[in-house]
Amino acid sequence: MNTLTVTALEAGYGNAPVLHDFSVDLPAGTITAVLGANGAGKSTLLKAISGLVPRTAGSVVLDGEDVSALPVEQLMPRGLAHVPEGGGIIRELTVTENLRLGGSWRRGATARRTTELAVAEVLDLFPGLAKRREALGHQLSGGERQMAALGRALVSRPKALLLDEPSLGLAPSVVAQLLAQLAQLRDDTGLTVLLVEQNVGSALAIADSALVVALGRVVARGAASELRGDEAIRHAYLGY
Amino acid sequence: GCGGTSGDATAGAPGVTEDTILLGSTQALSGPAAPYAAIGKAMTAYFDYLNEHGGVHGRSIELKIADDAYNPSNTASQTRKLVLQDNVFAMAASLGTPTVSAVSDFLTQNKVPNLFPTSGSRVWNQPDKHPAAFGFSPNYTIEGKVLGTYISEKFPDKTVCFFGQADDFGADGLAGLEKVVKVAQKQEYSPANTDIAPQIGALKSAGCQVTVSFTTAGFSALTLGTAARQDFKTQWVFTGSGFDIPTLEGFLKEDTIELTEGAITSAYLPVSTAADNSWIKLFKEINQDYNGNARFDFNTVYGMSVAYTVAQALERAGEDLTRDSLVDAVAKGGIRGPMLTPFQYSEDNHSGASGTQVYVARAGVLEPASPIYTTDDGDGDVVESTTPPAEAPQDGLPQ
Amino acid sequence: MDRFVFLTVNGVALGAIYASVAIALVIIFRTTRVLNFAQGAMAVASAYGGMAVIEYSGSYWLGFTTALVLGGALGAAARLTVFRSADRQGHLNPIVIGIGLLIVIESALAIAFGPTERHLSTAFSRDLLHLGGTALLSRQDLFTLLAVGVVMSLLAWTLTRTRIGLQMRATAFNPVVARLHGIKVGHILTLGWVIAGVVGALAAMLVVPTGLGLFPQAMDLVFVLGFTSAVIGGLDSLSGAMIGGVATGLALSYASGYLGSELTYVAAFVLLLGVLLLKPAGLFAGTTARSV
Amino acid sequence: MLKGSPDSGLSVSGVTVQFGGLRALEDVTLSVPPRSVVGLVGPNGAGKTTLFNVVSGFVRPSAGQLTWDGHPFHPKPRRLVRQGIARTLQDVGLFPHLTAVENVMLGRTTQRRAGYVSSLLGLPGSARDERESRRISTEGLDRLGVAQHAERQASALPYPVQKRVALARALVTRPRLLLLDEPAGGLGAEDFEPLAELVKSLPGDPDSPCSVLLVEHHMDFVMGVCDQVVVLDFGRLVAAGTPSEIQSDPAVAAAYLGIDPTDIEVDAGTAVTLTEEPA
Amino acid sequence: MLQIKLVRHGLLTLAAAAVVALLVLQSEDVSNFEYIQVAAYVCAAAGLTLLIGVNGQLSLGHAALMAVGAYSAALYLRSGSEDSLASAGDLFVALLVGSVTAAVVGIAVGAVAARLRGPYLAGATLALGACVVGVTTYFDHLLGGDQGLTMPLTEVPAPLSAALTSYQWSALVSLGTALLVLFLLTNLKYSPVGREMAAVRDHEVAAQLCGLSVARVQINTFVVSSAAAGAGGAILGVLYLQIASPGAFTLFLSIYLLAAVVIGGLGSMRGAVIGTVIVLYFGRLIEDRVAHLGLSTAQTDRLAAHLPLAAFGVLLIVVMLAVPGGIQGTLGRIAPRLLQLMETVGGKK
Ligand SMILES: Nc1ncnc2c1ncn2[C@@H]1O[C@H](COP(=O)(O)OP(=O)(O)OP(=O)(O)O)[C@@H](O)[C@H]1O
Ligand SMILES: Nc1ncnc2c1ncn2[C@@H]1O[C@H](COP(=O)(O)OP(=O)(O)OP(=O)(O)O)[C@@H](O)[C@H]1O
Ligand SMILES: [Mg+2]
Ligand SMILES: [Mg+2]
Repeated sequence: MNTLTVTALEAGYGNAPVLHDFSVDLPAGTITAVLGANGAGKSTLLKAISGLVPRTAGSVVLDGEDVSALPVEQLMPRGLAHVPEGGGIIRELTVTENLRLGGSWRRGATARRTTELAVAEVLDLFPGLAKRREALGHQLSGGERQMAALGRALVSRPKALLLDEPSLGLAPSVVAQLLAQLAQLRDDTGLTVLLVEQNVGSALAIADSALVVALGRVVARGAASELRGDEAIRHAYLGY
Repeated sequence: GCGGTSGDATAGAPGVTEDTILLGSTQALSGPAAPYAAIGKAMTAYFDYLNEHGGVHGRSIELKIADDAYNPSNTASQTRKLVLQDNVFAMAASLGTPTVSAVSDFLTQNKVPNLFPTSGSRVWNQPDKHPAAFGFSPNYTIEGKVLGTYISEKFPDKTVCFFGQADDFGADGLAGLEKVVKVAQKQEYSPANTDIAPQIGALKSAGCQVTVSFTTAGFSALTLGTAARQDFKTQWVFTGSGFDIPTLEGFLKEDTIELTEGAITSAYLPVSTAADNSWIKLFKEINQDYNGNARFDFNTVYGMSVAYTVAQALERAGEDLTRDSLVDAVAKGGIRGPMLTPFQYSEDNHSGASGTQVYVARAGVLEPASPIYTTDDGDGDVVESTTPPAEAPQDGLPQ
Repeated sequence: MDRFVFLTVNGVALGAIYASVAIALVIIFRTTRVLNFAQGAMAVASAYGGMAVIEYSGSYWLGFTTALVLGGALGAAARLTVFRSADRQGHLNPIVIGIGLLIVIESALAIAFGPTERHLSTAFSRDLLHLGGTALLSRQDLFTLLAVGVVMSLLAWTLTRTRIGLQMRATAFNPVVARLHGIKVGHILTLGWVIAGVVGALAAMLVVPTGLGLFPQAMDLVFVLGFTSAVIGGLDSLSGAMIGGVATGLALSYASGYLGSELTYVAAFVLLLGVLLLKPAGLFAGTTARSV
Repeated sequence: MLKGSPDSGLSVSGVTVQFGGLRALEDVTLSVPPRSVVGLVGPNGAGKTTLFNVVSGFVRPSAGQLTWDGHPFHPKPRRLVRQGIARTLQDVGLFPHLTAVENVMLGRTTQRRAGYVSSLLGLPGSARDERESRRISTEGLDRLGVAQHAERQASALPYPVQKRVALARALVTRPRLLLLDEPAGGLGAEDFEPLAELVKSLPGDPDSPCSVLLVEHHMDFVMGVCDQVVVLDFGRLVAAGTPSEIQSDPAVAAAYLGIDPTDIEVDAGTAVTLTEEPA
Repeated sequence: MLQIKLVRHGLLTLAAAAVVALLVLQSEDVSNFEYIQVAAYVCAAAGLTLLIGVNGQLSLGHAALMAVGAYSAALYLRSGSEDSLASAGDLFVALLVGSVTAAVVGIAVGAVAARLRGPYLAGATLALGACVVGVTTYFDHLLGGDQGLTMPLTEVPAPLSAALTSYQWSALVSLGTALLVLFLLTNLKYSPVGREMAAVRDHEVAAQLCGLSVARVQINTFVVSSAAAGAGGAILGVLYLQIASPGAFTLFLSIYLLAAVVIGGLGSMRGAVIGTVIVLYFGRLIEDRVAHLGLSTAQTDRLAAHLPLAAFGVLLIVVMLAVPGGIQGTLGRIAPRLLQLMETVGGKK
């Protein structure tokens, strides 16, 4: 079954459409990489799915439920987490508070405990972050911010995760670690990921399938391994 | 509406026609000084009464009130509008010292009579510089001298202190007081700061036995309340304009009688609680019939009194009304009205009335405690007034 | 010495009042990043409601409660009407909108209740209590200190220790990210306004009886001093607002007592400058932001 | 090469920086010789940007000295360009409401001759000054291939163009040392090549030769352009040498490249190899 | 480019001056008197526009700087012989004195302001604005306390006295000064100096890395802005109020100036003019409309007294909600579209 199904999506800013007839299926427990040049519309795709950019047509189905009409704030409780470009760490909150934010939508008696547990897990996952848990967001280095942002999304225990260039500004070791952990989460918990990356090689290494975007349209899609081997696509769209 | 009057110069003077006289006045209808708006209303009420009873020389008086919110910038523009656009004949009882000061040069330049600004300042008495401006109430220096005289007779050996607003109001009052008695301790307050506890505390520690307070009504109430709270017992002496019992009642409510008991004040007009006074009777009737039975307090008495006096000046100026004839009529002297003492108007004195009477508050009513005194704002003696106050005319119309 | 003690106590009692205004401003600022210039006017409007109920029913506490409820309602109403879109428009538009609202409210109050001062009673007696011979504070002063202290602690606890508090802070700093995390930003903002409205109304109920009484502009200058207090404390800090309020109260009391009443605002200004020159983001500012 | 002992470049010795309880840099010593490109690499939070902040005067070290042009150096951000050092920021740092060319013109602030008076009065002298500055700035944009965006507002430019405008702004100051903080961050692979060419050409530039200190996480970029590479980890300098020496240093591999089979999975290893594969 | 811009707005200023002269000569005394106020506010609003819009520093205390202008002009004029008229020369010097003194005060305020950001700056300047009354009362022997300092009237210079009424003369001087201020500030805004102000507003760190001293740029801007406010204050005091008194320079004046700047459209000198005119005239127009609703005075006088002000408040809110970018920005956005619309409509015909 698909965790996330996006069908015939059209979206843009003001009266400038960016995405055209965009469809993508995310089977449960898979990682799908979205590749493409700067300005191709990758970030816009994620924003349109989570509702940050208004959709003019098409539908988004999350875990069997049509969420196209729901406002942004109702998606995280339904299992969709979006880590925006740059991470969106709140500069004035501490690392721990930022992480707790990922669980602040939970209500009820066990909410607090569940969140604290998830926060602890994330700090285990990123030991670098654990050392800086009382630091404010603005004090963090670029890489620490990315880790905190990903960690915060994980605290919500999402079914589907939209990740926008998580490797931006990260050291190779961290990128490797991060992606490895993503793959691990997919395998262990069945997490479904839509991963936007400039870092084509790394992305394809962990992705199950991938699509290539140009000018707001899907120009190629397939299993990650196929795309990795496809010389023509590599030259035309991936720039190496 | 005043549409018909402007520019119609049949009678030779701006704002005057066969059957109307247009007067202008700037008042604080909005903003923090808006409580004084009652003065303008009382003036209008008196003119309505007058107009219904024949007006002045067959002309009815229209009073155009413009709101300046007690901001001199607005006074400047509103007064120009009244003079240049509406062509008012004269200005009557505009409110405030800083506000009217901002237009006195303009009015003089345009030869517009500036009758009776509502202010106890001495600045209106400058016949050389402002030949068409006349004060109304006794200035605060006169009041200070009278109160000082009373204190020196009644409480000869007590420590006398002073509490006043940190501007000319307080300074002029203190100047008058100091001409007569020695002041042991002086404290000032700024109207922008309602915490006067430090000042009252200082007066208390100075051991003040008699405290003269030149405060506006709100601050008089605050003074009494703060002193009571600090257990500061003194003989209070208040300036008349800040000690009108109905006004204080608005602030002090059920504590009014207790807190005001025994306090001394002075008055230059019949006090609003003097039920038997002929003027008060007249004004109460007018208040009932023409002013929607508004709260009958100092402002009401003041407004009607000044309106009466303006009407009297117009009456005396005669049938052929011009600005010069109005100024001459006032400067000639002889105008009286409800004022307890005569005005001092002459060619070279444009200050208003010259004296006041001392009162004591007893059970929420002001009772006379001295003869009527007069003096000047210089070094002249404080003497008993020789002319008794005028009675209100039977018909309430200016003589 | 006696005078010093007297002025100090007087300053603290005054300061508690400025602190309550400061807290109201800080709450809105912390949750919406809006400086609400209509805060004072809204508080006065609530106090008028309270006064009307006290006059009608004769019960102070009924009126007091009414004022607080009204304050909350006005806060919600302001946020849901004129300030609705203001969240998204930088910090200047809301200031102008606040000024417009201030003018409208004050005029409306003058129309409804007249421009003259109205009497507003206090919860407790304002007569000074004698403690070992010297009279320092009244029951009402104690009530003020207690009320402001309780409100401050309650709010501080809510903001730092609860889920809603975290949501409020996240919303203030980054509404988009907050929405992504399932926070109903609109509701949170409204909640901030409601709380500020209630605290503002409390401030008005405490401050008005100490002044000339209730009139439409009764809180104008108190607002300026409350704002000063909030800035001294650091606009993001509730305890800062409290300390800032007391510091302002003391500065005013000393200036008025030792130098002259006309210098009170100058004293507030000098205090503010002094603090800001040493700590440009207020006494309780967090660590200075990393800029690069 | 104006004054001092011209060929001594920048050197940093024994620099330590403390933020509260966190030691961001500890006894770091390195130098940037003239006409060289030095790469500064290390894991996130290692202190690379902090070191830049020390060199550009935003952070005062608690210990250590700097020398520049053979003189002891106490940097202040606003004096930097006058002393021949330019810096780009990790987050681009353009003036969003100004146009691209205005952004670059601000790089020439220190050459402005027109003062307040002539600016107030709009005197012709100031207009001439302005024309000259605009010409130079447009050339600067052209050198980076973005002259066609000159009149667009900076905030509306695509990210790669913004990065180039920022670089142009740094270059028009005619620096002798350029500090580049993640110049390739966020750029697609297609933009790497021209950027690398540019950076490589700077030390040999005939009219204003300029050495470069750069922080970058894209290892292929770093290896391609740098003469020397310095590795920081937890604020400490752990290795320095030529790119090939660094790549073969096992400590570096563990600390930075993440090739440590014991705690990272096979997939991750592949990821790293892949990043290194092209170029 | 730049030169064209400079020449263009030099010409524009001349054209505006001609229009203004015609307007003044055509107008009644009352209108001319109001132009003086408009001119005074425009000067201050233009200065505030530079400060807020171009440099990004907020001031809620510009009325205090206007007060400095008014008082210093008053002190200068009163230093001459007491009762005589002030000559045209004295008048110009007084305006200059007002402007320069305010600029000097602006150095001190600006030095403090340069350390503060956003709401902290707002708080500090608001508190500054609240000091005017205190300072004038405390130094009442010098500044006349609550009543202020009256000023000598100014005379129309002899060669013009036959042709101009004193109001026309005052309006010409005031509006001329305002145009000069607008001209100078516009020059500054489009000069390298103006660009540096904008750079500091947009990104302080990057500005430093371009070799700018953020504090110095901010202080300089504050000084220029104060000088403009001082000129406005001097005009208001000398030519409009003919008195310098604290009641005219309240917090509300500062706030009205801010409203004018924001309503007009931040950062645009034309916006400052439009905003001022709206705040002054449109506000008054509504007030007059409301005042003429024919509310009977007896029962509804409270309504009649306060409705105009309420209407003004509503105006501020409505303008801000309808055109959040300010009028000038909206005109800028609408005008090309209107043109386009007209073209397409024309094309179809
Ligand atoms: N807020 C915005 N307003 C208007 N247009 C925008 C906005 N954000 C992005 N765009 C435009 O939408 C298009 C797609 O942008 P998007 O950010 O989705 O690209 P991307 O593929 O994520 O690129 P990058 O790799 O640089 O992040 C671009 O042409 C961009 O200019
Ligand atoms: N102003 C500051 N206050 C507190 N901590 C700081 C500050 N600046 C940096 N740090 C801390 O110092 C450490 C080094 O930060 P720095 O930004 O130099 O790292 P970096 O090497 O540039 O990392 P990245 O590659 O992720 O950008 C980090 O842990 C960061 O949180
Ligand atoms: Mg993107
Ligand atoms: Mg960094």
